[in-house]
Amino acid sequence: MDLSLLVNQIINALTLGGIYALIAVGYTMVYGIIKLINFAHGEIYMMGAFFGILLIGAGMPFFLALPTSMLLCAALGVLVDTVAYRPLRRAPRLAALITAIGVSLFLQNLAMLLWSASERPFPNLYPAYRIRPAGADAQRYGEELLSRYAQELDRRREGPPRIKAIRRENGTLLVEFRLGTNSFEAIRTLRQSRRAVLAALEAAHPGVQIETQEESLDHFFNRPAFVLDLGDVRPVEVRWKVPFIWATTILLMLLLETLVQRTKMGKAMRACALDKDTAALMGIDVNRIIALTFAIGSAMAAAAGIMFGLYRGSGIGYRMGFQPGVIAFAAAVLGGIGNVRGAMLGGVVLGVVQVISTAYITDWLGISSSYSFAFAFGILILVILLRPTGLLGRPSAERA
Amino acid sequence: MRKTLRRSWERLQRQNQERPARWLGTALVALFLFLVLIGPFLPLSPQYRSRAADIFLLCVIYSIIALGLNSVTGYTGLLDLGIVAFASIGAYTATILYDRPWMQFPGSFLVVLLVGGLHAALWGLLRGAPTLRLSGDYYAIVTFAFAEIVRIFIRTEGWLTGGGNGFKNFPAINLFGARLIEGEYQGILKTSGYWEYPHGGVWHGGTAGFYYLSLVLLILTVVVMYRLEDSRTGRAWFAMKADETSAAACGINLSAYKLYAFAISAFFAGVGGALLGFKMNVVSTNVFDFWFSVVVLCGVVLGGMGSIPGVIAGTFIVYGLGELLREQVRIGGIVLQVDDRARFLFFGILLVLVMVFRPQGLFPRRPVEESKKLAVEYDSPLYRLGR
Amino acid sequence: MSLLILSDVHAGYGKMEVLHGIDLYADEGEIVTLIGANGAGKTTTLNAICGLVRITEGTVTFRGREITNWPTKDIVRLGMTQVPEGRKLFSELTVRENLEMGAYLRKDREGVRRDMEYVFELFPRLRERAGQLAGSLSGGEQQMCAIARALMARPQLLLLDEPSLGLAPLLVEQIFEILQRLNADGTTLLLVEQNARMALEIADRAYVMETGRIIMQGPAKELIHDPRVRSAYLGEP
Amino acid sequence: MSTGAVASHHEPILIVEGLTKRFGGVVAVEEVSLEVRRSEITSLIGPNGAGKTTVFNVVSGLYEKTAGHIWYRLPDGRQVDLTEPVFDPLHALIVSLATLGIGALALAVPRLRRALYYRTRTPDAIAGLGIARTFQNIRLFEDLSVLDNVKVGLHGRVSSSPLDAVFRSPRHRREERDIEAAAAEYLEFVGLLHRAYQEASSLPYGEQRRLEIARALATGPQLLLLDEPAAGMNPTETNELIRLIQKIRDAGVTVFLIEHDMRLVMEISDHVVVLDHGRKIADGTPAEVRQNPDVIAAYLGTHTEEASG
Repeated sequence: MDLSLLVNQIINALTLGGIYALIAVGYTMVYGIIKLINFAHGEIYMMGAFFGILLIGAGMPFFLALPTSMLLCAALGVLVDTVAYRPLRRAPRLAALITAIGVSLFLQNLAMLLWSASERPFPNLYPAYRIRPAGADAQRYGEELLSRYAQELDRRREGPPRIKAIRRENGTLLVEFRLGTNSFEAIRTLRQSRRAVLAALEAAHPGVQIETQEESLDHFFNRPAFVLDLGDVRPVEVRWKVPFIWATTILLMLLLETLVQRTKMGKAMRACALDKDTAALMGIDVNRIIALTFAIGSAMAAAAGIMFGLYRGSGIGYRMGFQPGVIAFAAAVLGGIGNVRGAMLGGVVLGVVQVISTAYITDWLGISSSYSFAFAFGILILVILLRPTGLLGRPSAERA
Repeated sequence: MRKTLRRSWERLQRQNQERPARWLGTALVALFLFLVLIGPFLPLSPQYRSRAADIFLLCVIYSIIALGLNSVTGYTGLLDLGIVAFASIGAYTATILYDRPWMQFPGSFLVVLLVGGLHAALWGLLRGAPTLRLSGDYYAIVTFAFAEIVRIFIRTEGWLTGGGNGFKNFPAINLFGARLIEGEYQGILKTSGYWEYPHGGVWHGGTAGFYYLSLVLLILTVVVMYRLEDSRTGRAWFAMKADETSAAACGINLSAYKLYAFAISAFFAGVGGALLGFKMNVVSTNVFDFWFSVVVLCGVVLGGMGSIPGVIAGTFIVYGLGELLREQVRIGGIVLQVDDRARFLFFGILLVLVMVFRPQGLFPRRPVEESKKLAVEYDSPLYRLGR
Repeated sequence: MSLLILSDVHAGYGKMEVLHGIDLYADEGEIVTLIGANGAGKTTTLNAICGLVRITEGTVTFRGREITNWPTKDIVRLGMTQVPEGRKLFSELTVRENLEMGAYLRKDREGVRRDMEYVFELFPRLRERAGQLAGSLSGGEQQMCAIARALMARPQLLLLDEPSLGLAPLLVEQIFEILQRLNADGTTLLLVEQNARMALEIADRAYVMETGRIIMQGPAKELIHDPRVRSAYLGEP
Repeated sequence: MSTGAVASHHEPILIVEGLTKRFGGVVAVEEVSLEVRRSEITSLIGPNGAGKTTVFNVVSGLYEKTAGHIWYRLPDGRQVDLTEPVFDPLHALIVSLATLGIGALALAVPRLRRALYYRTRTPDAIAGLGIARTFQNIRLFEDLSVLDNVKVGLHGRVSSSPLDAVFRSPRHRREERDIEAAAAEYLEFVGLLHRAYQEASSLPYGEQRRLEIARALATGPQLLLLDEPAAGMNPTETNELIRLIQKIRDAGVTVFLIEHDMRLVMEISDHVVVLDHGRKIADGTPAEVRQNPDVIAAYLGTHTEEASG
């Protein structure tokens, strides 16, 4: 077995698991408090990813876009609850579930109408290019080439792909575009400038042998954070975004855990989940607590959506919420639905199961790797049949 | 004593039958039935006529599937989110079988439909057996997960099912010598062949023969469903839906009656799925996906769960509306057309609105049965107090 | 003016009317008890007062304001709270958290801390168990916790639904002593009890309910000697 | 009481022996033994939470016992233990299906067969043995008609299958006729015939109680369990109910009831059993029970000091 592959898969699994866990938390909280499988939750996750890329595309820095998108999704979650679910609080559970499917359909297709049916890449977080002279006369005319290049770009500074900064750095030119610039436009601008610069240089010094190389620079997230040298065939390179995603996920989970366990609001939430009438007798505004639950769950899902986009770098589309949504729900059930810690655990477990089954189990069984999702569903069915209370759920001693 | 009982009983039945006639409703129903009956021959221009025929045919086929779904979701109250599993099992079984050389005998088409239905019913039982104790949400999730597993299987096992692209180009459908659907295949057209109207015009993707066969099957389904409803079985289902505990206390074997419902539901969904496959001349997981289940469910819920006319009306509304939304609308020089996938947007809004404002559906089941004229003989052998 | 006044209250669940016109009042500083058979509508009366059951006709007035069908949280804010039948503790929250929930609407941290001390003094057992899940308490401790939780809202009027239910006689006695002490400290009590004798002994006035109606009322000391009450509710022939 | 000449008529039909039921760690019923005798009215009383309904739920198959036996005398004179597991063919079929046929192999091995395919009788099986019940909080099929509610009660006494229904076989038609007639007769018995075609939920409270009794009678019971039949009734309705219960008893159905209304209990019971905290504390005629100091202390109400002293 290839050890470096295995390590890669484990890193992959844990990252994916963290994302599932973030989504699963929303399912489990909503289920815990109003006993509704919020089918639209996967769509909130999708919306979160879209809000994220749109905000970044509009020039908002990543670290501002993340919380803003979370806030927007929180508002969306509350809106969905108020409009679609609140009128059905006392209605049969089936009615609410069907409504949730309706909301899911609605959001999915709204996203498609608003943002087209094709998948989008995650925006380039650091649209910067390093320009280096090359060719036989690079030594002699390099400096001149770069100055002309800088002038040319400066002239285009106000044009559509807005240039943020042009800097000379030991023999190269560093061009930074404004955040959100799509790389196609940036490269086109660079190419046009190069053509002009080379033409001018050729006119000034006939017969000059010079070229330029434009190299796209990576955002810090895409640079290797550390390299695991396993003494095996090839070392495993871990990019910064992986520890970032892990840290953010853990931070959000800790925040949530503190909120639910320590604050008055969290206690009120747990009280409502246990007994709404009695909670009302304490003076708790039950509807507001439910709205708050939706808000928190939706914000978590939005964070998950952005993390997913960051991790994959692509795949933001109106259908992206469906499968992670289902797997995250499975994770919530696996952990014991209604149990926040269970959802975290379940998410990680299912992430691992999915990646490992894709990589190894299907191979070992001699079946196609497309069965890896079937494994997740199979586990969901088994858990429901054998231990509906989940891994961390407590069997309740009910008395009729 | 018996005589007074008989008199009061008969008076009661008479009273119950004296309902005010509702002319408008009756007229609308009659008009609807008439339109369905002349489905392929609506008096429209040739281009719209075949389009309308197509929509009617789809609605008729989907109604069969919806009635199948209704026998679980409407009668026993268990939410089934995976009816697509049975429709696709039926469709694949029937089309794979029909391709076999030894399946070429008169009436073989009916045989493959039946086998498709039975195969689906078998899986209905297999899925149902372990889930008998589940209720509500958990049952719904299992049905959903099962359907996804079926879909993944179909997509993966290409040697059997054609994989992601599915099957195309089935042989001509030949029923006792009558050709129901031509086998010719025109370019990338999803529909099979074409059918020339006797008086000019062409219908791509259907024939009058196929339409009436489907209609007859729908009518059979309706008859079966009505007969089941009005029987010991139907009462058991409605009782379970209302209250499982007291249904059991009345001597109803919950497991047995759930299994009946699962098998019946899967059977009709399988037959409908098979018809649908032949109609479109293609079976693939692009057609049989999760949203297939959702839209069928949408029709059932919209019409009114548990009500046979409601389910059919709901299905016609949902699919009719869905197909109409595909049409271009010209107002002056502007061409309006709803994006194909965006039709689901309307389904979403529709589902939410119906659930919020009319949770029982548009045409809910009337709770109190019409009295039947049974020649009641008193001193029934079942009337006994004490042993 | 009386603290709480119900006039001609009709209420019920769905289509079923349970209360057919209840007239009742409680003055400041009183212990008023409501006795009657099971299913007479005592719990429904309390829930109707608290806004948990819809009132279809009639009015409830509390501290001079009409609170008919107000949202429960607003009624609680006005200074009334209920110890529900069967305790209804938040079983997966600790005892301390349950008490904090009782003080949910209060903003004065210092006052809440003082009141927490006060209830721990009233029920020393709860101090020992403050960190335990409420579901793990014994029946008597649960009842104490439920009362303590209600007290944390610092109510003017406390509604108690069957506080003696399922408790051993000794514990019942303790609970009733505490109720009297609370009353002495200034809380008005409306007490629903099956244990009619104990209720009548500590109450100032009493109402007797039967099938959704008040059939008798008067000072508790008089009712306790009423032959009808004695035969129907005190188990004397 | 049950000795000598009247024994055959007043023989015990139900003997509960050392019944214990725990939920998790909570003991709901502990070591309860009691007898219900044929053609009598036996009442089970006690404070809330004493475990009365739990006893009913175990007898009617809703709960599994923790320990003890419930002996029941069938109409043919055989005696069976209701709590003992029996072979369940449908369950065997389901397990076989669910395990893709592998489970069927276990049928061949007696020990495995016992472990896998023997189950405690389900409520419907117990109803089939002639024990019917009503519920504390009325549980009608609310959106079915009154007549259909009673027809559902007759379910277990006919046998046509879904196929019979689809093909309208002679058996189906004969049975439907019989069911209709019998349902009408049961409705007449409880005085609800005039309501036959109304929605069950539209009936007034007292009539809903009676409809529930009619539905239970329709299952053809020899033992009828009534769980707080008078709860929420006004005195007039209670009086009618007393007459109805006596009429049922006189028709030969044994009645076992839970009730809080002491007037009803004392007026119609032949025998009263008192539970408190899951234990039986007294047993006897109404007059005996009324005098019992433990009962007065635990339930009928008196000062605690007097009771403990």
